[in-house]
Amino acid sequence: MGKLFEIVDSPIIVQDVINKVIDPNAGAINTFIGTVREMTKGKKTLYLEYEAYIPMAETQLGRIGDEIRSKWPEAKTAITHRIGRLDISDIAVVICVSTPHRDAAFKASRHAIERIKEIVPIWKKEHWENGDFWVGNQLETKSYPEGHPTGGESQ
Amino acid sequence: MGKLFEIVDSPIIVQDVINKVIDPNAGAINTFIGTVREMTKGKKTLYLEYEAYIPMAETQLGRIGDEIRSKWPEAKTAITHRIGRLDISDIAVVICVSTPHRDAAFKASRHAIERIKEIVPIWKKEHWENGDFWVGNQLETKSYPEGHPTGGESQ
Amino acid sequence: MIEILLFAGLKEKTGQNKITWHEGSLTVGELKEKLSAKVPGLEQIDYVMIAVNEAYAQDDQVINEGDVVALIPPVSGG
Amino acid sequence: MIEILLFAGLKEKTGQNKITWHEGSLTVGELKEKLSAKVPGLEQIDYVMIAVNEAYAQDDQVINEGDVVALIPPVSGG
Repeated sequence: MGKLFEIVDSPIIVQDVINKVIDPNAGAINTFIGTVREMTKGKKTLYLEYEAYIPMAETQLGRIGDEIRSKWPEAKTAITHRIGRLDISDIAVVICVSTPHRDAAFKASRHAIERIKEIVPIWKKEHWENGDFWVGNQLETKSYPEGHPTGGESQ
Repeated sequence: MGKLFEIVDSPIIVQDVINKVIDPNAGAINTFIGTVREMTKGKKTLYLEYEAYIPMAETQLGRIGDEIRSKWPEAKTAITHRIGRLDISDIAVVICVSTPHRDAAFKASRHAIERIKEIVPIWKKEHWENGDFWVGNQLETKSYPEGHPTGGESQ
Repeated sequence: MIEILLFAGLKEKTGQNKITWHEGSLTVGELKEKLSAKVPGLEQIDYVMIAVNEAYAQDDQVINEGDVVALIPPVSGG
Repeated sequence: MIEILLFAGLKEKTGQNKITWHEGSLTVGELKEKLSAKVPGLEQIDYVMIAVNEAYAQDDQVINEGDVVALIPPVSGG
């Protein structure tokens, strides 16, 4: 089955992640799949490269699972993120949340993807026709005045 | 590949539905999976039976796809609903929506499941330990004073 | 002649999955009244929607020879 | 001795994926100042978070012998 919160370097099988959250008391499973998009603001991506600080990334994914459990105690969450080179339409991340009722599944899944973008040490390098850059880094427009991402960090 | 909007009487393979919406310009796919829950308000479900007015149900699912397209023009939607006898944890419905960015994928997928419960002629019969009933029917608490479900019916 | 399809609880209550109706043209509202009066199991038809040729119909819509009508009790898919 | 791990753009800028630091105990804030002053490519370290033993750390946290520090530039997973 693999771990509930996992960084992998090979293609993600969506069903494998879904299987981790199937539960007789779940009536709803929300799955968010992040894929590699070809065009962004008129620029063509050739491929992406993802890198992670693997042990900490898995810990932080687990923390997101804990956050979800504290808001929706009956939720079961599994998240797999892929690293390495990804081509157009490849799957970068799969989030699955099962809950008894659908509202919580949607909200928890949304919470997970937002938090991944805030607190999980994974980086994406875009390879364009005219070069490459580390997203969220080269531009250096995003800073953390408090020295760490906000929202639940010190809980 | 099958149709984008489909009623089937055999198990649904989630990946088959996802494959219908994969697109090089999609960066996000939201998948909602409705499964058969064992316990509802302390009562134990043994199994469910779904029935559909198949041609109209497929038309109405397609209409939901149209609604999504009119709100989120870049969205691609596929919905498969299963009918017949379903046991605990079996998948009743799979909704997949791909969009360039995640916000629309979440919202469109949520729109789809809400509308399925309003306008698609599919009925669910719950089989409990002490009997069975057609959900939304036996109690007759839900009525349509205007003779039809509201929200986009006359568009 | 019009065909009237029945599903789910209505099929069980009436013991029929199809009623063949031999009256001439009538409106959806008129059909509902007649079904309610004449067909055992359809007495309480107010909560039922009517589809004509696979599209939801209002009470004032006219049903013509050859149309396929369906009685749609409150749906519960998903 | 503390180990300092570098990733992504910081690894490329410095040409290193690990720096071994031989000073005694110091705070996260002090380490950032020293790295910024001494390591080419880390001049602009303000936008970088620091993790100590795989957990985000505040500037006043003390780093001890044997700790594993990581420089975490703004993340972009998902």
